[in-house]
Amino acid sequence: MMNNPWKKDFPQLTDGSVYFDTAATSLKPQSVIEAVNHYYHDLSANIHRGMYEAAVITTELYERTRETVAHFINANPEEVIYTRSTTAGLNMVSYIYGLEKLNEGDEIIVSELEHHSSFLPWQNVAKKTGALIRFIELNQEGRITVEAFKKVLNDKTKVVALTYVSNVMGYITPIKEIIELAHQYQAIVIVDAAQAIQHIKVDVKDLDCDFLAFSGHKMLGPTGIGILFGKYALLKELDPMEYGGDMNEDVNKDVSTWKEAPFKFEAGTMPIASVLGLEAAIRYIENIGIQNIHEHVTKVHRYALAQLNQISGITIYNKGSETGIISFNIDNVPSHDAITFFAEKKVALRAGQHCAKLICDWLGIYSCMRASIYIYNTYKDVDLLVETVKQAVEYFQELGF
Amino acid sequence: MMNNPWKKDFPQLTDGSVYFDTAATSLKPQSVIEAVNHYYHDLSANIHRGMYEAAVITTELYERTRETVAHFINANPEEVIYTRSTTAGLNMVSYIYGLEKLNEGDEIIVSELEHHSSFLPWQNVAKKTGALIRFIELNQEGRITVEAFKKVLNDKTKVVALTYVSNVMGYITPIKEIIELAHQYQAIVIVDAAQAIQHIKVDVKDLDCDFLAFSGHKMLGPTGIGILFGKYALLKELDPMEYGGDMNEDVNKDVSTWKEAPFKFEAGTMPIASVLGLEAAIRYIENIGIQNIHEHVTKVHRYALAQLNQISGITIYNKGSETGIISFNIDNVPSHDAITFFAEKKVALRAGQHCAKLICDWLGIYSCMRASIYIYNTYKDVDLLVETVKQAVEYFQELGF
Amino acid sequence: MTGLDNLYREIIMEHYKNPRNKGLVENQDYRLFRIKNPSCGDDITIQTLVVDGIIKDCRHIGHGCSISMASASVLTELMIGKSVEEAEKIADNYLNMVANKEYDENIDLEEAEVFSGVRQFPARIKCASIAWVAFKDTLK
Amino acid sequence: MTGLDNLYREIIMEHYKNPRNKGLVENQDYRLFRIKNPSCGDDITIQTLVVDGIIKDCRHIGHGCSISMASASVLTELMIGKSVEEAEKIADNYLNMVANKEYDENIDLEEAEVFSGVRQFPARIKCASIAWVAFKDTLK
Ligand SMILES: Cc1ncc(COP(=O)(O)O)c(C=O)c1O
Ligand SMILES: Cc1ncc(COP(=O)(O)O)c(C=O)c1O
Repeated sequence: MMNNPWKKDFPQLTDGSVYFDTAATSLKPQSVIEAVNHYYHDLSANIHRGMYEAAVITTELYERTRETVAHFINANPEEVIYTRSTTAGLNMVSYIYGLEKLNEGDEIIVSELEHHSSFLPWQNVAKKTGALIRFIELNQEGRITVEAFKKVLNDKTKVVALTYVSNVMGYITPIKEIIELAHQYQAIVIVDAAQAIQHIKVDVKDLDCDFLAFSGHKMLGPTGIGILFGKYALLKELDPMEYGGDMNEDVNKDVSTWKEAPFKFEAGTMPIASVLGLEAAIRYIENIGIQNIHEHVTKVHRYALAQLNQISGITIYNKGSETGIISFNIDNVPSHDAITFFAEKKVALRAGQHCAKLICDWLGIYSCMRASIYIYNTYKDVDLLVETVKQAVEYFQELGF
Repeated sequence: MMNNPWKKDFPQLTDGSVYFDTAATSLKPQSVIEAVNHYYHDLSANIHRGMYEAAVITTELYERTRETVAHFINANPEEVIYTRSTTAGLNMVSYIYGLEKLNEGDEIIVSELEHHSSFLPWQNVAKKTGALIRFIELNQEGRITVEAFKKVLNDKTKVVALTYVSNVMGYITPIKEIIELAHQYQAIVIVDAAQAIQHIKVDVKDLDCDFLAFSGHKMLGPTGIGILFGKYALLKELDPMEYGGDMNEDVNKDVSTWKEAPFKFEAGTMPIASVLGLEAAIRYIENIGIQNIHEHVTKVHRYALAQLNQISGITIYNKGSETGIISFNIDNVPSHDAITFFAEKKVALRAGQHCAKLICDWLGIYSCMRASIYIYNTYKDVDLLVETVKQAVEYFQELGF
Repeated sequence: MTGLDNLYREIIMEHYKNPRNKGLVENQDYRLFRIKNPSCGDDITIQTLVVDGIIKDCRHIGHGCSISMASASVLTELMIGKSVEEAEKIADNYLNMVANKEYDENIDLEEAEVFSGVRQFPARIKCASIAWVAFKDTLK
Repeated sequence: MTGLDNLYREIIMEHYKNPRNKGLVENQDYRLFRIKNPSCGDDITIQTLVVDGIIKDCRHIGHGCSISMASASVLTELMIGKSVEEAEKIADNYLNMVANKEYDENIDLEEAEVFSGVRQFPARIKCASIAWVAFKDTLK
């Protein structure tokens, strides 16, 4: 632990600052930077349509990445759709499935733990179709439980849209049991895995989820690339959302036809450089092993919690967090006042509602600070965090907050 | 001309191959590669939400790029929406405007010169709303003319979706006159500028277009980023397409509200690295001057055409091309046979339908080859192209094609 | 920590703890404008009564960080009694000052001057601006 | 240009210029499958008549590059008279060969062997495969 073996791979960490904002976006290892660079510097060709060498190589890398992603989440390659981000993927499901299949009176189950990107697309579907949104009652700790899920599940349930890991509380949803129950009612389940994919093994076959989305930039990969997994039987049947180059089979003035999934869902030129960078990110994670990542994060998290628990004058909202996320406030200090103190000390945290206002409402707070831990974080980072928390408490108390 | 002053800025051009496929995707100058690299290597922070230094700098660069783009096309920054690509931008218009505003019997004017990304979204709107698609009759040369446009324009016209420059023919559409006429009928005009932005001055105020879309990757910039310009009065009134993080003002269990344009159209984490790279691309183009680019391309194009015109056994479809695009076939040789010959000689061309099947239908061909010229191309490149065309004609004739 | 001390000046803390003109009144003659900043949870409403081109009353309500709350309080106190024209000039000048843009030092910002420390904290400019932007909208 | 000569072998050109079993028949007993490859403009339909597990007839129509056209012609000639089981084995083996994957050299690909040159042209694998993939679908 003294010598974090991974920290050196992250060139961003050179100015003595410590980074506790992985839940917003992760740092990138050198290998990811180089994969992106390789595309721009050496290839710079479009895919699927070229015959010259750079185009052929690029196409191969692009489709190989699809296989790498599929292997990583235990899907088939034709179930892997490239998107801009988690947000784009979840919206796509709300369009290709939600707006097409739902009707007045149907029910959509969500939770107050949802990120806005998992909740708002379904609020839109509800508004447009007349379907009803139902919230799973969170338990005292703020968790989604199977018991509470059962209470809202019924014959009218058509869609269940839930986060796998909450980006504020860090809890792991018992999603596998929920999916099994939902399927008994012929409801489909859409899993927001944006905060799960970098922390725990995500196995879509084992979960049996219908759709699952995540982003590259939170899992050591580039911005501008996300993955939407969809069960092939669903993808096969559903219409595309976007229309354009490369996704069609035949275009005519009157009617046109589409390629097979996943290609019919990828219109126009996709974020090629970011796709290639995503492969490097997955390779990096696989080389370490997701279990080892989880263990490291858990250790550092425990170490942090043990010390933060000792500090009076702060409130921690998620002591049971399972993925290295710590959400807290300094008592009586608005989070945006507090965060400036941390920024001055070069401790990168995030303050605000974290695009998850419903859980802030549930907690009865306007906003909070969040420290999120990942592989490049060390005990020493935590010591700095803890020390800064202490100083901040003192500073703001003296100011009279 | 002997010493192309820009070629050295493109690190892809080192193995002696010549690149004539800019219309598919352009090469990237070192400054663009470095801007992307700078984000990943030194910043790697998310925008709009962070208080620490990297987050603040990234947010500044991200919003500064919006101003750079706005200045480049003479728009206001709040009229500049970041998208994944031209395709994503054009689809967005078809959703936020087309599907919302059009009704049975309304008419949509397009042309057979459209790229699939400019045509298919409107075919979808027509199918879903009962609106009618009308094609401008192309003139003998395959051009859109104001006269022909007038013949399909009428009181029922609600939307005009046209390409500014055709990616197969290279013609410049008389779009300004068309927009003026369309506005007399209260129709809105959506301009596909994917092949215009890198060749001619695009001035949205002068054109008075309602929407205009283009991609970074065809204008020396990164993949995964596009721009959708929309007139502010329209953007203000229209609903978002995608819902999620960062685009909302207030989220509640029952109803939510959105930020002002353009932010309400940018849901979740956007392709930050590519945005930053796009700014470098625009700077690079502005430094050279779009007029100088156009002159260079025109010179090289004329030089190429003069020689290609001498070769018997090939057919050129667009001798009047104005933007350095040459589409041709070797007589009796399917383009995919021919293209392999060029690939072997390290001459990067493209063969196929170029995502524009309607113009192939119009030309009465299944497919063709396309050479597209840009600033890094030289007379010497052309000599190699011409020589290879000659050899190919001979080779395939000998084979008995 | 000199930077931070520049931000959290005594006057600011005093206004934060004892906000002036807080709470709205029910009166149709007042013009009202509300701004939310969802990423930080700021939510501020400004209410202004203008009679014969003079700001007779200015009130605020909301929640947010100390900078946004204090700047709302300072704003209301400063604006009452000013002409609309003067008020707009002052508001523009203040907004330029906190955004680290050029501003006219001859225009007296009175107590609002204490927010000049915000310039060193680009991420907090919004906090110091939100009430003032809302105020300007009440004058439109 | 030795590579290209490996691709454009005499037999291939011969089939391209004189395609066998070209044109469809109107007969409901035939199974038909069509594949389009829009990026290159290939469009191939294969029609197969199976009686008692034996391929009695196999036909093709379409347009595309010489490799796709010739491979369709070679396919039909090779498959007529084969059992469905044999035919599937041969087709899988052929598809593996052109894709530069492992394949069983003991299975006789007959004239189709000439398409082995495609392996050096990854971008042309699809051209050589399209008819054979369509054929396999007619057997399903
Ligand atoms: C004229 C035209 N429109 C639209 C597009 C689509 O652009 P993109 O693939 O970047 O979405 C292209 C390029 O493929 C084009 O040439
Ligand atoms: C749980 C969760 N879901 C969805 C998202 C949205 O991801 P993105 O912004 O990459 O689209 C995030 C991150 O912001 C998240 O934490």
